[in-house]
Amino acid sequence: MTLNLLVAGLLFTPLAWAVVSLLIGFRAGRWLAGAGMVLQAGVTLGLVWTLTGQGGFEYALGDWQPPLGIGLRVDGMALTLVLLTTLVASACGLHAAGYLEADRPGQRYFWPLFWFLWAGINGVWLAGDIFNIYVGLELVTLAAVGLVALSGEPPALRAALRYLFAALAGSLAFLLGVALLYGAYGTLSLRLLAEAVQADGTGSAALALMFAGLAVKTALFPVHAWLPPAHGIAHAPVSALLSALVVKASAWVAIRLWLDLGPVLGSSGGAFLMGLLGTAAIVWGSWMAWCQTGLKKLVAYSSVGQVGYLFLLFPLTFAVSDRVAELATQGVMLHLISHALAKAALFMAAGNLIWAVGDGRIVSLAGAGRHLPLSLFAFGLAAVSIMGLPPSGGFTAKWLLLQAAWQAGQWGWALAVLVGGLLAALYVFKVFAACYVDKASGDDFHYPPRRLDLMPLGLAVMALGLGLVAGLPLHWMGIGGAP
Amino acid sequence: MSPGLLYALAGMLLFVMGLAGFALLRHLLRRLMAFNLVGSGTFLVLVGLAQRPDGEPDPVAQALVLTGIVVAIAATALALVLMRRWFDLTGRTRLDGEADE
Amino acid sequence: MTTTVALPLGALLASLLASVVIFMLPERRHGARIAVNLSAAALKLALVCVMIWGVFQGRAYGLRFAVLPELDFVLRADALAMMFAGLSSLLWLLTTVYAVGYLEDSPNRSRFFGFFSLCVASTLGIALAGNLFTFFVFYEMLTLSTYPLVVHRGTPEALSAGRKYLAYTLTGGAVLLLGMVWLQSLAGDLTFQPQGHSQLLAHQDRGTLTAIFALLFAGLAVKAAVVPLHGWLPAAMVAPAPVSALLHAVAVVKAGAFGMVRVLYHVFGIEFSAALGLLGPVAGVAAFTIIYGSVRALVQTDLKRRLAFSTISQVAYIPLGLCLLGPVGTAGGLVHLLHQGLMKITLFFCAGNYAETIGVQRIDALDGAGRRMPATSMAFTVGAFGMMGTPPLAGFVTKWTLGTGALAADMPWVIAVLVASSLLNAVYFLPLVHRLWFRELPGAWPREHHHEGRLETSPWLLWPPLFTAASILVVGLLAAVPFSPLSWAELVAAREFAP
Amino acid sequence: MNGLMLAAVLLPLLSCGPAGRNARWPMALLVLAPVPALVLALLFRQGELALPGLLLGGVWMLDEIRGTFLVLTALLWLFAGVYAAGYMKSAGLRGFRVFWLLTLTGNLGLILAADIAGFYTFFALMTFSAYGLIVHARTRAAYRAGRIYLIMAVVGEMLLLAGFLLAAREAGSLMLADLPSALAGAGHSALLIALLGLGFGVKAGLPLLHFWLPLAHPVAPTPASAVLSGAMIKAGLLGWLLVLPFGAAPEWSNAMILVGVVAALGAGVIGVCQHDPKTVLAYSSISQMGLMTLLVGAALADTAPALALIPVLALYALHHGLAKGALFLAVGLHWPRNRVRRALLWLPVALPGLALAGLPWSSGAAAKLAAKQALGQGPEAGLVSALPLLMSAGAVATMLLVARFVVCLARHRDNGSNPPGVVSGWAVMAGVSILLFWWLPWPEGIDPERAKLLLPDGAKIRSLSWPLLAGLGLAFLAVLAPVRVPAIPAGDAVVIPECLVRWVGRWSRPGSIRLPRWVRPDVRKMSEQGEDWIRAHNGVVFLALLVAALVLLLR
Repeated sequence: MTLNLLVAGLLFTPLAWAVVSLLIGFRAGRWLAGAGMVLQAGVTLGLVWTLTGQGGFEYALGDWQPPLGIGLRVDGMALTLVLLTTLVASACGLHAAGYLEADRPGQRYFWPLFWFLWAGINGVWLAGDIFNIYVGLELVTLAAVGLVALSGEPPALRAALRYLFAALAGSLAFLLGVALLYGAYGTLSLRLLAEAVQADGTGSAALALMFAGLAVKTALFPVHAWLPPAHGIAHAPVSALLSALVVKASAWVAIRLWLDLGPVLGSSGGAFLMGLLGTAAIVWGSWMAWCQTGLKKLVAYSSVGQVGYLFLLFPLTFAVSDRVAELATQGVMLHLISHALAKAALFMAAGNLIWAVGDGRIVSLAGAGRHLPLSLFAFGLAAVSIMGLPPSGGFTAKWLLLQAAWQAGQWGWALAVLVGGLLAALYVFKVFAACYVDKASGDDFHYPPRRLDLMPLGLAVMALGLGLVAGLPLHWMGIGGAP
Repeated sequence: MSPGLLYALAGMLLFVMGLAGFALLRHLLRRLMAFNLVGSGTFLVLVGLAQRPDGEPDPVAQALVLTGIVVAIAATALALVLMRRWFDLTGRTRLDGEADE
Repeated sequence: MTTTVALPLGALLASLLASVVIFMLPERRHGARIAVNLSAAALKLALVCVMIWGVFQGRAYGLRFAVLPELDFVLRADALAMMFAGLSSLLWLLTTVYAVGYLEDSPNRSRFFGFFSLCVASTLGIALAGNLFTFFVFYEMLTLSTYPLVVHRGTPEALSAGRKYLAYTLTGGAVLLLGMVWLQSLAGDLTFQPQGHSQLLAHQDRGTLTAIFALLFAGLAVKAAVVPLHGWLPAAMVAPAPVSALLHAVAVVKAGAFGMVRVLYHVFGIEFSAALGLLGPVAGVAAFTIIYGSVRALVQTDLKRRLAFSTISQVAYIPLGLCLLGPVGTAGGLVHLLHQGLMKITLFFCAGNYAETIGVQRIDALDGAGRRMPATSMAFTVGAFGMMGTPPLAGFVTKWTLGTGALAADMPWVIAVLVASSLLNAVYFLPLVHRLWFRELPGAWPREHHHEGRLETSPWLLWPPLFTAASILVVGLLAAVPFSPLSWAELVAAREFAP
Repeated sequence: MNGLMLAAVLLPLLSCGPAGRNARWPMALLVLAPVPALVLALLFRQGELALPGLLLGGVWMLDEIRGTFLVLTALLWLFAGVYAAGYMKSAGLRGFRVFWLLTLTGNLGLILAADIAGFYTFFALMTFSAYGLIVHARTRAAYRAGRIYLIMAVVGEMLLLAGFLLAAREAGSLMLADLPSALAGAGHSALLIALLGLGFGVKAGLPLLHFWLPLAHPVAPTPASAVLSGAMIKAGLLGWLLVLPFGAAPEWSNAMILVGVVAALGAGVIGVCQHDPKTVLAYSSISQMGLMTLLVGAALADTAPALALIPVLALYALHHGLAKGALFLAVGLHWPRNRVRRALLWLPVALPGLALAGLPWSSGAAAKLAAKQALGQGPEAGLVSALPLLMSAGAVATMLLVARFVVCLARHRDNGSNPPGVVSGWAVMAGVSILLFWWLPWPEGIDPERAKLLLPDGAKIRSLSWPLLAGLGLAFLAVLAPVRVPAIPAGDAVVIPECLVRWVGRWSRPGSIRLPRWVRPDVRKMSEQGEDWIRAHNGVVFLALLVAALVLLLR
């Protein structure tokens, strides 16, 4: 009974909040959001408590058994991500409550879309079958597109439309893959599929379609072009939400599919291709980030680069020893988490900085270092994790990935990881250098409200400290699913 | 060749056509139509492949397609809203042209 | 919490928390900031002194916890760590005093002192780190906290120097990380221990070990400014004088050198390193650096740049000493870690005084400065003669010990390097001293600040160099007494060669 | 005793303390500072003081040789100090005093130090502080002399450092006393002897290491020149006496003798071509040091003469130091306007010079006779057998130099009255050199010979006098038949490296040649264009990815 309440609370109350807040507008929505976040936090903690007590389990929603019902897979990994979502989404929501101007016309859609997004993401983490993953992803996509278009200005609309088209193409490719798998094996459950699949053409084709689709949604190079405009144009807390969570949702689906089906359906060529694209993403994304003149665009391109690391999982878990696979999985998951925390902090801090100097260009930051705003501090702490320097979570993730690459003898990926860190430093310090430029004239610096600084600061500190307590999330993630 | 397979192949064809249109077309509405074509193709594949040996239709497949259609409609609607606003504000029917921002 | 854990942690937190508090303080609260800074520095020095005493008596301090299943965060205070920690704490106090005077009435002091404390916290962390991972954590923290200090002035040169600094050090860090990962995958997490882990490493492939060492060394060499990885150091001269002083004396370059000690002695074990044939190439590189740095220093016209190249040359004595297989050479290398710190910080303090008080930065503008600023010039002279290895100053003790060590290790060519370097040192330092004392001021000073009182400049600026100059003399003169740097270095070195 | 030893070194050091810039009274410290050392040297001949905490473990000691050198040094500095107190103008007085006292500290300390580190420390202190004395005048010539002095000095220091390091390793000890045996038996004793020999040779003014002497002496204030030439260069000799393996390095003997001959005669030739009396005296010092080098060479060959020669060398140093000091101090005198008194003054001025040339009944005669006597004790082999003759040739050269000095001084002198300090300083110095020399404590080895050396027999007087007369004759010839003196610049061969350096400097100046700027592609713009292309063709890119994934996964 408690479990029912917990799961329902996690997945369905956000939908309820979405509908209600559509009716009451932005201002009142804040209060509702606050209440909702408390509830989500409680439910999440309850589930984590349950998990650590009794281990992972499968859960049939409303007691409708699969295949017609919706089966949830509640295991350590999924719940860790749920916890992450609760953290990051709450921070973004709180930030948005202060950051967004309530009187803009499109703003009343923010809370509904926010809650839809949250529900969708939780759905993706917990979904036990591939069709519900599809539904969850679609929900996330549509909400995210709506959030990007929130301001209703032409650039935002263009970015949103690009995003929508790209995401739809990806969704449909994914759906076709689902269809092929269902046609071939007659089941949608990931667990059953993992047992049923054989190395045949249909399965591999399905996997290829799904990966291609997920690659678009994750903005893997070279199908990343939709992301920077979308994340760059959206409001800062929205960008934070999108970069931290939305992109991760599809990436995580790819990871999960690969871990479950890859050993049978995968090929070293495919794994290599994914790794290669990941590397290319790291290099190209970081490089393009450095080329940017707008602060948020820079952070957005940084996301393109950072998701590249996630795809190093493919070569590092295919046809290698269990030890290496474990290390690589841990590394990638840790990277996913620390990047989510750090990138959300980065976007929110960037938003605050833009608020403070009144301009989104990097050169406008000149002199910001003198005022020593907390936002800059938060930006710096988060950047440490993005660059993968110790003691951040990003570093520990890198450490694990490097260990994996080294022990697998695949040194090239290790090199990619290291070079990626250096390239990240390139664009991060571009921002800091700009802050240190001494501006002789005109000091119109508006300190953002303190509470807006708290959210990025909190997340950044978490990202930074994650490296030292990495054992804990890794332990949680190790808690398996149903026996 | 069973009818199911035929459907599936037809669906695949639609999928590829739609995708080609998606890649080649620039007009927003046409791209949306191409997307719908891709969607329809996918649904055809789904129902076509999911035939039970006894010839009975598979209820799961039906349910999936139904859900899929709902999602597709929602997406189409969102796309239309955005396009219309885009057209209202800029008077243009395509996205490319001047650079972003 | 027992003192075992509390002391190292407290020393680390003293500067870490000071930095946080300083960041929080509003810019205009100068008095409070100075109070926080000085009390934290004094507290830290006291804690480190207590630890030094404890370590001398054979007590062990430290803590350890697991970050990952096979990766520990280890803090450990051994004799070597205390050497570096002592230097860092002492010089932090002095440099803080100096910086207070130097940055009087300049903007952004909150930022400056915050990062300054952070930088020192990293240095202490490096000293206390008990394994490569922990070392790396603080090593990178040092890189990050130093950058804001280098670009502090915000001028285009400062920014470009900062870029260069990062390009070098971050790449070095990446290379170091690669070496660490490789080593870890080969042998697991290696805690630093006297005489290294040679038994563990002995059955590994020699080529692999050599490659790992090359990576580790290259990564550390960037910070230690070993030629050809030294490019950032002269550029970083644009930083304010206290920063340069700290950078050159204790923080960055020493971190690299200290890391080399750890890798050579406490990871590989010096005798095993010798068996692997690592010492010859390292000594060669160090020797080349010594000469090259000196030659480059010759042609510099800017005082701080000349000092920077001199640092490149001088720091390389440390790896050179480390490669002289035997307790004497090791002691020579280790003692230079301290001696060079004292000497170089004196020189930079003085260079800062000239720039701040009479606006002189170029060497040819120093004529007659000895008359205007006799105390500063006296300190500078002591530092310069120390660098040349003139007895009875600290530099002589180093050179003598190194030379003796080289002969004990049967590497007499090192003597030639020492002599050539001293010669070059003389060639680029003596003209400076000459200008200070024996030339007349041709006109007015470029930018003269008059200070109230009888002293030639602000007392904040004057006392630190005088103190360090005096200590250069004292550590040289009293090299043979217990607790002198030399005795301590000999103590450390003796443990590395115990049978 | 110990207290006296400490005071001998510390009093000069502590006297450097601050005082008004141009205050006159602290000049009294110059006189006071060497007094404890003098008392120590006159009262004691044995003693040891251990200072274990100092440097690498310090030991100071006093013995026969050190005692003699200490007498010389203390006396010379004392009366030169008296002289300086009167002589120095008020400008830059404080600087002069500080450098004077530091140099003095170094000079006294190095005599007392028995450990390598201590010796080297004081040696360096003396070397570098003397720079301040040399460039005191702040003229171009002073700067040039200072520069060359410093270069030579640093080269010397480095040779010494290397030599000491290697020797200490061989000896396994940090005491100077252990070095000679180590040098004798060492594997690369040749290298060690070369390093230490040349290192001290810079101070002692060996040929080609001597450049600094004729440049530095004329520009330094007169009392400084006196101590430089009288006491400081003896530090080089003392170094040799302390570290070289006497009697155990015959292979070095001939080389050393040859070098000594070149110095003794070559300096004479170059010296007579000079015009400044102080430069002439500087060359005379080189020549005299050459003679001492000669004796050192002889002592290296065999043990028997070595034992006899070492005290003789100390005596020689004592004589030369005192005489040369008196000569230098005389240069700074103002001459009386009265012709008769002027003529009378020539006697005490010239007498120390004649003593250098070996005038019978003078200190020089004592030193030369003692040397010849000691040489007679050894087997006469190689160049050693030619030594008496070579020494006589050296005496001729010395006589010529003295004559040249007198001529130059006569040309340069100016008339006027002298401050009391100058007169008394010079007068006592000359008195000590001429008379008191016989009552000073001599090294034990030749102490009993005093009477014999003071009153030599006829043959010895003849052997002493003929070079003297020959030199005088030559000098008269030169005056009568006015030959043009060839123009040899002071510092002779140093002009060659100087020209070389100037020439290299001119050509190696940072050129104005700049490489043409390469046309760099605008990578950033190209990246942006690439990104735009990807964005515009996102469908195609997606298809390509899809196909690639399909192909690779389907194998």
